[in-house]
Amino acid sequence: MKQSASLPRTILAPILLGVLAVALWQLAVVALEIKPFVLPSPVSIATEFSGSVSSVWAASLVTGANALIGLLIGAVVGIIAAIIATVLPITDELSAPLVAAASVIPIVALAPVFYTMFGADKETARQLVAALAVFIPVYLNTLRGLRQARPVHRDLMRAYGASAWQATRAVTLPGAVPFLFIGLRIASSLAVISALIGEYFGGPIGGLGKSITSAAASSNYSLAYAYVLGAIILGLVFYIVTLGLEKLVSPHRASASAP
Amino acid sequence: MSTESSAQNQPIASTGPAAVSVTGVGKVFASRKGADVTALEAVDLTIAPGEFVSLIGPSGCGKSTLLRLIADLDTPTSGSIEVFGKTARQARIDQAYGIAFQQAGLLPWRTVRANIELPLELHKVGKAERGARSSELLSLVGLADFADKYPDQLSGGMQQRVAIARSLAESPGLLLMDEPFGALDEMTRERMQTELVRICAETGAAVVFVTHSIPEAVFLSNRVVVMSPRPGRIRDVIAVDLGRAEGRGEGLREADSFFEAVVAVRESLHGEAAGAPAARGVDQR
Amino acid sequence: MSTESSAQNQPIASTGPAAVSVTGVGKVFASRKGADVTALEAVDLTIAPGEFVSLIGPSGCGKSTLLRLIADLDTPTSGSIEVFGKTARQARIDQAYGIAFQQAGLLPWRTVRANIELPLELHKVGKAERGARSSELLSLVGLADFADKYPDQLSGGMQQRVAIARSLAESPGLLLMDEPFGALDEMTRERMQTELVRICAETGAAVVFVTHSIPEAVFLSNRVVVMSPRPGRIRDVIAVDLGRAEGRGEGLREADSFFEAVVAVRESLHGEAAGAPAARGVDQR
Amino acid sequence: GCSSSGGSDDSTDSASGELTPVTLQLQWFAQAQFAGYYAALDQGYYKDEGLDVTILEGGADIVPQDVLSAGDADYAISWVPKVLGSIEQGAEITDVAQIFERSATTQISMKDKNITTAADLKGKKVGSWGYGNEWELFAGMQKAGVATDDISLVQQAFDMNGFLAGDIDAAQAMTYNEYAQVLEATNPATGKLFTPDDLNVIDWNKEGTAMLQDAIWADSAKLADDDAYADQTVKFIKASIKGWIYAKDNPEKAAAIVTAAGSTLGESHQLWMTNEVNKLIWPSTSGGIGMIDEDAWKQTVDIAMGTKNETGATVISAEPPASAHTNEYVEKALAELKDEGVDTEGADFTPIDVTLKAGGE
Amino acid sequence: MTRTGSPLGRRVLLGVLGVVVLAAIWELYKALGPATGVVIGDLTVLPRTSDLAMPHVWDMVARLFRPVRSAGDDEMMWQAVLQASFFSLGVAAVGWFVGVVVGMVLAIFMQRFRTAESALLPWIVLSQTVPLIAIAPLVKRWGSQIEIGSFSWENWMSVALIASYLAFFPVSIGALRGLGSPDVNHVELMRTYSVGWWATLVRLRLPASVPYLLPALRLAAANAVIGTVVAEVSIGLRGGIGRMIVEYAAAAGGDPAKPWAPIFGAVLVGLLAAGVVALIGLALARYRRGETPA
Ligand SMILES: Nc1ncnc2c1ncn2[C@@H]1O[C@H](COP(=O)(O)OP(=O)(O)OP(=O)(O)O)[C@@H](O)[C@H]1O
Ligand SMILES: Nc1ncnc2c1ncn2[C@@H]1O[C@H](COP(=O)(O)OP(=O)(O)OP(=O)(O)O)[C@@H](O)[C@H]1O
Ligand SMILES: Cc1ncc(C[n+]2csc(CCO)c2C)c(N)n1
Ligand SMILES: [Mg+2]
Ligand SMILES: [Mg+2]
Repeated sequence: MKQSASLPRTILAPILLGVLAVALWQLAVVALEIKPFVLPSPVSIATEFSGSVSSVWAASLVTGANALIGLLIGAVVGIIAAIIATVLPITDELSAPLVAAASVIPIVALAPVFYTMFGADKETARQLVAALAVFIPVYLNTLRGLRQARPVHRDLMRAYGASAWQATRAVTLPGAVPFLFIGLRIASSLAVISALIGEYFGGPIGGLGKSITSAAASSNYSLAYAYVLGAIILGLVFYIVTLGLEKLVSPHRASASAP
Repeated sequence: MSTESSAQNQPIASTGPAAVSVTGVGKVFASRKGADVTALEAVDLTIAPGEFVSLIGPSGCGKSTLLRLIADLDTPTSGSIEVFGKTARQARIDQAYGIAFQQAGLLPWRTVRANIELPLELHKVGKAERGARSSELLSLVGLADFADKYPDQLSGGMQQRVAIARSLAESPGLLLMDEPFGALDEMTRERMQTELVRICAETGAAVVFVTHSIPEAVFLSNRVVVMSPRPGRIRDVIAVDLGRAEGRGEGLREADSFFEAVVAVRESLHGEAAGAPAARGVDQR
Repeated sequence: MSTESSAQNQPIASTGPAAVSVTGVGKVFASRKGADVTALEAVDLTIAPGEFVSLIGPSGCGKSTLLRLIADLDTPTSGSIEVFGKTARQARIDQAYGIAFQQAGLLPWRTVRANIELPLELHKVGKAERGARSSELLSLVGLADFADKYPDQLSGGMQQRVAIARSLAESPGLLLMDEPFGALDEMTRERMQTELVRICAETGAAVVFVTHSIPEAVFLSNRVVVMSPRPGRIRDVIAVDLGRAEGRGEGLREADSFFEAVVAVRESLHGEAAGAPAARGVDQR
Repeated sequence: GCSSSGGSDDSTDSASGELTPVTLQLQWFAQAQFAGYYAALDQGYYKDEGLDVTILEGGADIVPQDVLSAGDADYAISWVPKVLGSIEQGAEITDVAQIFERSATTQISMKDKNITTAADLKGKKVGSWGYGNEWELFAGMQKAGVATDDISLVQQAFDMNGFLAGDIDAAQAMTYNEYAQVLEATNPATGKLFTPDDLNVIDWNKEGTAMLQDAIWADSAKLADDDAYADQTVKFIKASIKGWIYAKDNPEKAAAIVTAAGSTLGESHQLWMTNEVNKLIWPSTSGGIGMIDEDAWKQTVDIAMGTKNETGATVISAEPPASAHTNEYVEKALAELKDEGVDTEGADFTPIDVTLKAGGE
Repeated sequence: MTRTGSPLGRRVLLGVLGVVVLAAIWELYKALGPATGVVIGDLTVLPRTSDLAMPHVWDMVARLFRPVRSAGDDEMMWQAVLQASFFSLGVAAVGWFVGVVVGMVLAIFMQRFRTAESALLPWIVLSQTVPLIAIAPLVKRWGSQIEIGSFSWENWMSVALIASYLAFFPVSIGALRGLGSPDVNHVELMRTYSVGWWATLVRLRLPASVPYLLPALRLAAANAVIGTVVAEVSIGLRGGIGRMIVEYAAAAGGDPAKPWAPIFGAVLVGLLAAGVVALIGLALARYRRGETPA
């Protein structure tokens, strides 16, 4: 049985690994004389980053806002859709191919369509792209989770003549929470990535995605990676907030080794 | 005390519709590999309101299945079931019964108290009332100190007691209980039995009670239904005349009539088996 | 038949190292909210090889906990445990025991047969041998017809029998059984008891057996350990002298010595409670 | 397998014994913008020079000059302002032939918006692709006194829908591509295709902020140290120029060659692109196709140093090194071509008339 | 509990019905909605209904049955799309497989070592926040350096690698969770058998993780397709759906139905991928006995 990991281990281990990796990277760039336009060194990225903190921050705000709105829309719709699909199985059957389709329409394909539908000068399309990207893992995982309720618990709800909604709230949803959060965890970083790739295909200028491609197009990779670093931090913030939320709302569990 | 034939499965009292009326019920579990299991066959049983009926029979004879059919958790392959004059389905929707499963079936993410309050919560009972009721039930099953623990922090018997409390929460007119006292020690068990009898007397609830303990069945019941092994049928219905619940005290357990009933049930239960050659296996099928 | 004081918890025979030796063991379950539960306190117990010891006591008194400590599934807060002269941990690693939990704990994706064969498979027993052994065990527990079913297709008692079969699969020198016959009907139970006694006699296995049934404890055991409610302690150890397993037959259940032992255990178990004022709750704490 | 190399079906594998393998990295997918190279390949001009050329198509994130400086290609096609930035970042590459003499970048708008000069962009929603394609726009605005804060800048997609839907007032359009895309779309007001009369065009050549576009880039260090590479560069330029001359003289055939090379653009669109690209090259006023006009180079460098984008950055902060461009190789190539009696100035060039069809088909 | 999933016929029928319903909603909205879309304040909440934004369903379908270019001898659009779809599917399948293997290995490694989990997990998450557009050129460049004997790195491998970069993530997260999901009961049983970590993994953790693994595999499939298409655009690989999407976008103004053809192709690829995962789910049915029928 695993004991819950100590704080130093949860914090120190990843940092140590990170420091090690970055050090190796720096060493490789210096030792092998890798040119900056092939792979910039961590030091030059850090320098560039601290030099352009304000523009990275501004870009992160734009992309972050889109990702957040997308995450909220996608998660709420995903959870509701999964519940509806559980309560009214026919909707699940009706929508199965549509959801399967929606889950694989590449952002590349949909972003231009959304820009045309909702305006190329608005953030809406990017938010929708992020929402769609979020919807899928949240919906799929929640749906699977909702189906995991133990037979004895399902019987119990039946015995209480509980309405489908009541059963969902009392038994199925709490049981699905761990699954839901797997979906959300995946979705949180996906929201950032999608909002960012959405910028690739149009919309107002100012986000991280556009900044990365602009810098990269003129081989200013240190700057490009400074923005990438911004994107990484943004994604990490999203992930950590999701994780915190999970710890907050997770129901009590009797599992020997829940991660 | 008398042994009726299964054709005469009539309740002792019959005012208004029967609490449970099972007519010609059969249940076959289909299996993909063709080896279907006939769990129940031609079961007829009528239970009057306020009557306490125990089901007893060898492991796997279909007791739980019958209970689940009455609770409309499964549908019979043949025959029909009525509960308080309604279809089993309607009765379930109308919350005509409380149920305690063979497995405790507590929700792991709810505290002991929240588990007990679950049905009340689902049926929109106010918070204050819920709290009062659950406190009452907690001390009834001797778990007042454990109100805020989670199921995984309880022993097996304690979990079962929580499940019993939960089934009693709404004072239903019909109680369906599947080996509720199976994991309890003798003393706790006897106390729970006494409490159950008292509660039934107070609320006038009918009870269908699955047990493996003959003395328990006799002590608790108006009638003991003895079932035969697969395919499950009713072999005998033994009326126990120990007086209505109010009068039953601990002294009863020492009474002659009690022992007579115990012997009758045991004989019915083991009857055929006693004659049959003892196979290496255990169930006598 | 005699009642020893708990200081004299010596096994009846003492050749070689004891099968189990529990010394001054305590177990406290820490709780975040501060309300720690002391499950066991100062437990001393020695069990000889081949000896059959039953644990009996009120619900929640720590029987399962003690068994889990012996099985090295949890570690004592104080005291030490040895199994066949080794630490509990080493004994577990050396596969010194077989165990049947209070809940069946079958793997839902394995058939009945595959569940029984699990320990054999894990310990690299050949396929043919595994099949032979599981067939033998299946008919022992009366489930030969159900070899290919999945656990969710079995009744509660049938699941429990599968778990028992699984615990016997490797013919271990020590059997730890937590209310294994709890969900079985009287007949199946008695048959299983007889089989268990036979198996122990054949393999010379020591058994630690948790039960709530006093007759069962008396029928099966060399000694019955009576535990007191929380904090769990050993209140009495009652030696039962019904002769070694080989000699025990069904007739024994009717013998006087049998009833005497039953009464002794019951008195020890209910002793204090009888004197105490009956609280509304059930457990007497 | 050459499935991913983008080379057309000519790579004479069997006879490549004496041929020198050469790779050319384009800055986008196969299209008539690169007609000359595909024509040279198709017509065997490269082979005539002893070169076995593989053309690598570009992608959205492929920076041709980086592929070149990383050694994964022998030559690359890219815009001068984009490469200047890379050179400042340490890329050692040289503009050895300035194929496009004129800029094709324009800012187009619907007539009713009345945007005819850079100054009119003030307060408008202005489209741009980014990717280093935006510098002429910024230079024009700067020259006209319009700050980047005065407009709202919108990233343009791969299509012109944002412009057609009215989300973008003035959209960036290459004369050879996006401009045509608009003319291939139906004007909802008339039910017919848009016509040039429906549009206002800001042409950066006329505004004086044009920058040099498609050029052939080579590895500076290898040019200096590796005589074979230097020779090969001359040969490569020579054959490429022949390809472009072929495109000038046979626009329909050139368009067909590009289509055969795997471009799925519509027929009329492809031809339009060929024709418009020809206009950027021909007639050559710099002394022959490929010659780098020093004034145009200087203008490009000046704009690159003096123009700020929306984040306040400039393309480069200092003059590029002298190695950034040279006419040495193109002159040799032109000389050889003149010896062969080839017209490398195309003074007689007359563009054809292309009628665009809906969707470019 | 036996699974009583609805028969295939019914599922297909209802699925088709669902698509028809969507098409009907599309046309209904197109007919009734305002051309400029429903705008509240500055926010377009419902899309525009112009032919440019929302082509008629029948136009999009009809476009599939015309040649790619009306040049006559061109192949039909649906043929071209189908061809591109299968190309992308092949690449995505390789990416999916690599991603699943990597994801599983990572999850198992993290399950085994607590420290590995806390050290690796943040970085795995972090890896997903690195924009594809930043890594695509790197992968292509590094790939092109690889040449071992007769093996030489090809562009499609770069695309597959990028696809696997997106695919491994849901697998590692889902599998990690699933490997930790067995009942305490069962973990303890394994402990009593004192079998090693490996046997516990094979006999208990892997089977128990199936309910978690299936959505992960499906997400991985979706991600692999998305990664393939994005990477095709990013590094300019010819032959697949991604390239087609960008190329056809140029015709969007004059032929609004054309860009939808590769989108349908992408959907087809996705459906095939999801179908394969569903088959895997069917094969693993006995590990999902507790599940309510889907
Ligand atoms: N879901 C199911 N699928 C297939 N067979 C089943 C299912 N549930 C029960 N059975 C079979 O039906 C028979 C009766 O089972 P049931 O649970 O009613 O027995 P029981 O009398 O309650 O036994 P026990 O005393 O052991 O709990 C058994 O043979 C069992 O194998
Ligand atoms: N994981 C745990 N966390 C906290 N408390 C626990 C835990 N497990 C057991 N306990 C407590 O320890 C005490 C003893 O439990 P145990 O399961 O040993 O009882 P038992 O004698 O087996 O009872 P039963 O006969 O009801 O099975 C109980 O009060 C229980 O609440
Ligand atoms: C990622 C990306 N790169 C370039 C362009 C624009 N574009 C397409 S072709 C061309 C000119 C050269 O043909 C330009 C500038 C775009 N829209 N998106
Ligand atoms: Mg049962
Ligand atoms: Mg216990």
